[in-house]
Amino acid sequence: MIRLTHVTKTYARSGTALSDVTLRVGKGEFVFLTGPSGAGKSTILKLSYLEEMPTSGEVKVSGVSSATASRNDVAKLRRKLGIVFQDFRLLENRTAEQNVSFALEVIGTPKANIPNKVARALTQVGLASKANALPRELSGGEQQRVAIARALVNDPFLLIADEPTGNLDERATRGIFQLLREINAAGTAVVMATHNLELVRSSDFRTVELDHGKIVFDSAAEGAAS
Amino acid sequence: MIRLTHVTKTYARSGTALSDVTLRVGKGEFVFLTGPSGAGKSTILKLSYLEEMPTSGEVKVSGVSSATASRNDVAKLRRKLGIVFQDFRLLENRTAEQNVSFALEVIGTPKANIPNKVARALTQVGLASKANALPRELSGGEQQRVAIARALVNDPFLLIADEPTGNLDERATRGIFQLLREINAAGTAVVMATHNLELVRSSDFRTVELDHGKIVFDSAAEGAAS
Amino acid sequence: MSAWRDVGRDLRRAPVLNMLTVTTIAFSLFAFGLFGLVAVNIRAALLKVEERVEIRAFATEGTDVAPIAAAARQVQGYPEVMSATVVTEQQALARARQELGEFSDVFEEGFLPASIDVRLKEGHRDPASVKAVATRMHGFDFVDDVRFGEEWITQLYRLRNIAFVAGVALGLSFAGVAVIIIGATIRMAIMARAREISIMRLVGATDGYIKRPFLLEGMLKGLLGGMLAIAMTYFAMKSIEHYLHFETVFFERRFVILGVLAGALLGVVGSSLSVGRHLRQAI
Amino acid sequence: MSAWRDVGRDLRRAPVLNMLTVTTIAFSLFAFGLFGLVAVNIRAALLKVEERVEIRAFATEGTDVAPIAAAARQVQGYPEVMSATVVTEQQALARARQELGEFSDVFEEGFLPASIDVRLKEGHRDPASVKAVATRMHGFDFVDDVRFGEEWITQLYRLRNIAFVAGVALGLSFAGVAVIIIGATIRMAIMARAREISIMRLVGATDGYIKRPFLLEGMLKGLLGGMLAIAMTYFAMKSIEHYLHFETVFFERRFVILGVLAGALLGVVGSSLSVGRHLRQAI
Ligand SMILES: Nc1ncnc2c1ncn2[C@@H]1O[C@H](COP(=O)(O)OP(=O)(O)OP(=O)(O)O)[C@@H](O)[C@H]1O
Ligand SMILES: Nc1ncnc2c1ncn2[C@@H]1O[C@H](COP(=O)(O)OP(=O)(O)OP(=O)(O)O)[C@@H](O)[C@H]1O
Ligand SMILES: [Mg+2]
Ligand SMILES: [Mg+2]
Repeated sequence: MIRLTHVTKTYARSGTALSDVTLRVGKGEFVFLTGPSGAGKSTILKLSYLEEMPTSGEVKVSGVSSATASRNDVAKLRRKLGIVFQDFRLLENRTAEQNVSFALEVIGTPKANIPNKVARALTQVGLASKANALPRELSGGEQQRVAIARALVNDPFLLIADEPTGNLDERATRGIFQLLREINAAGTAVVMATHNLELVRSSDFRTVELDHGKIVFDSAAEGAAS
Repeated sequence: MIRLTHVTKTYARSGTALSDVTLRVGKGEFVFLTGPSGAGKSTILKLSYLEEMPTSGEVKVSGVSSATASRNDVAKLRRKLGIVFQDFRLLENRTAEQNVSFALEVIGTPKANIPNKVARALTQVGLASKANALPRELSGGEQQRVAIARALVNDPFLLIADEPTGNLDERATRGIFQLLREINAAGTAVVMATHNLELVRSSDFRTVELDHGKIVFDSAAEGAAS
Repeated sequence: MSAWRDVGRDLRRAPVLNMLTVTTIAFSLFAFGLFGLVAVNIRAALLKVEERVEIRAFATEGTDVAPIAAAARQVQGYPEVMSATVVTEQQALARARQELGEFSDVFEEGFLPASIDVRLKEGHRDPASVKAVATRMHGFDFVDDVRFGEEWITQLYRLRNIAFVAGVALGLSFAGVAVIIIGATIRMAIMARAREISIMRLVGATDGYIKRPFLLEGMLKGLLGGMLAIAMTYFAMKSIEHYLHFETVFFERRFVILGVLAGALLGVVGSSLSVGRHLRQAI
Repeated sequence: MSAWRDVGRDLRRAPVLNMLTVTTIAFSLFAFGLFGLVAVNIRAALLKVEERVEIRAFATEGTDVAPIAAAARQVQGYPEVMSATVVTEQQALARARQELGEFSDVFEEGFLPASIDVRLKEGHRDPASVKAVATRMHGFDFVDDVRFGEEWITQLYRLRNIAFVAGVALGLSFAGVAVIIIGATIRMAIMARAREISIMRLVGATDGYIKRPFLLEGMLKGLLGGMLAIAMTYFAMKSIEHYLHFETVFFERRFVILGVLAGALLGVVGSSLSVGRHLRQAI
């Protein structure tokens, strides 16, 4: 599904964000990415949906390789992904509903099916009542949930979520986590960067911990029982 | 310091965000604002720095009343406040350092004093090494800490922080909380909206809980021992 | 259609920018139109003048009318020739008297020669053809002299050629300027929507999908600008006619339509270039 | 200074938008400049023509020179009069002969009247003054007729008045258009920085602080546009001179400086209006 092979990512202005990271995420897996601020979690996720390209090494997602992908390959890959960005990235001039339906329009979903799917996704994140609000008319947590709904609506085979509960209270966090588990149970692989260690501890999903651009712990690795 | 008197805030498009809230925050107090997503925490904070005006009732901050304040009064008030926005609101085209020093330039701090103060604030939030990075070159948590540094740098007499640790890991969160405590101990009043109940429980500061635009719990109120 | 909705939203959002775009397109095409109008009118004037291109072969004094008439019939058979008329000595005198009015007494003696007056068909009035016909007519025995104002015809054609070349050159440079201006204004619209475009890319939109509303927008503005330009050109012509008492010709209907379509094309090309450049830069 | 740094950043960030602004300012002022140039040249031409305004009082045939000379001295004393010259019958004849050249035989008999030729001082060549002087000269006994081309002077002054009024009207409307265009482009720059402005407000910046870089920017662009306009006007004049063999006058130095300053002023006013409007809308 996702395969990072000896990936190093260096930014011209701030040095190395990831150094020699090798990571493999299998089909249908649920993986937590943890680690302190600036460890490289978002960088791994950005590489996975090819927003960033590795400085060296190779990233391969669902058969699309960072070494050979064309602009069109990347667009096609992203249509099959669901992405929750750390900074939401909602379209400012569209309502919650339009932000979600937009993701379906882009991938050419038949017009007739869109309203139902959108309504379902908004209900799943508990935002049915805010369908017609613009992002600036939503609270921080509400915006975050619109971002989650948009990532889920196209039934992705891989969900990439960067800190999807940072602005949510405990109950909403549990609700969203429950939702992600259900989606995962239905076959979607989930990679989720989070600071919420309680969440990580409350389940026994695979956990990958980063620090200073290196993997310092992987619960799936041999001898990780300690 | 802050006095909300029978404040109701109604948004044309989404109804009532706050209804008949009366709240008083004293000099040098430390107050947690909690409550579920959409409860009205950010709305109370926006009213406190007069980004929003109450639909009815009065907001009075440091002698500036929502009923009579001119544009200039508002500008002058804000110079004495420190504000951490839930969505950071950093200037995209300025480095971390410039974003912080900018807050000092605006209030007319003598040029010679600015670099020192900026360096100190960035060090306090653990970002001295990222001084020259633009916001888009920073991780989510790093951006959040720049926002905190900007709020602290002008030695405000009131610090308003909206979910200032949402993107921070546990250690960084504790560090920032420690910093806020020190600042509070030095005399600055702090009002902080947060979802991190652990943080709230770990201290015995006053806690105000909101739900559906109403104050449902205030640890400083009589009979709140339960 | 989502693309149309986007266009509507965008047009409403930045009315000033959009007015500026339409106006610049209109002015570019207006400049183009004004030049075209000058060209069209020069052409019309040339056509009128050309009609008067005439070759006169004068007969030696005293030649009989019969051979002249025979020669005229022969000349009439030349492919370039529209008409070949015989003017006898008497007719030449009468014509001169009429043209000169009160001074007619001078011609009492009748010493004007007979001539064959030849008019050429359209498309054969260029200096080369005229000269060729004149040379052939020199071949008749009785012909004393052939006159056709060589200098004058050459000048006329040089003017026409200059007008043509200047027209193409100016037209192309104006079109270039228009594309650049359109590109610049669309670029501003794109910069204002840069964040939106990058989000679209991130949820999987192809370049084509992203481009579509911008192209539509460019086309709409181009159409509007083109129509405005036509209107402005028309009123400019009317006021020239009115104030300078100068009779003018306007474009034919199909050229008007072509002008508006040219506006649309400019809009699409300008948009396409600047969206393309933006997309190649990002991600 | 932070305001200057902001301006630098802004100018580098949107080169297209900025070029467009400078160009529109330049073109507005160029149009203004061209019109001004026409006005200046009409004025120069008028001055030359005016110098020729002349009143001629013709004496009855056979009048002695003595009273005519006395009258001329008296006329010379009028405040409006620059010079009053006596032209005797002989001189009139000689002048006519010289002017008419070969046809001079016709005047053999010498029947031209003597006259007093009067030129007026600058500032007294308007129809009213000319008429007043002419009327007074009619008062002399020996004066048979006074000629001064009333029609012609009136026409000249009407032309001058029209030129003046048209100049002011067109000048003001061009300035208005320039302010609007500058305002529009600055508004775009503001929209592109709307987020930045709102953040500035939130950390306590006053309106003045926020406005400063925009005003500076407007001023800079206006200065640049003004200089460009001057250059364009100068070259336009030079090429008119070259191609139309038409002698022209350029603006005096102080008007050139005034033009550039006017550009700066337009820039500042345009910016100020649109920033002000934006600030009043927000928060
Ligand atoms: N575009 C960029 N240019 C330069 N440096 C960057 C860029 N993006 C990230 N970095 C740097 O790379 C490092 C890793 O960033 P990343 O966003 O992956 O951290 P993270 O683990 O997601 O942190 P957080 O928990 O705070 O979101 C950081 O030090 C950051 O400053
Ligand atoms: N500008 C606005 N226009 C319309 N409705 C708004 C606006 N801002 C906030 N609201 C609504 O007001 C309610 C309270 O919002 P507020 O931002 O105060 O919530 P919050 O307690 O800060 O939530 P969170 O924890 O998610 O940040 C929400 O339902 C929100 O949708
Ligand atoms: Mg991150
Ligand atoms: Mg909030």
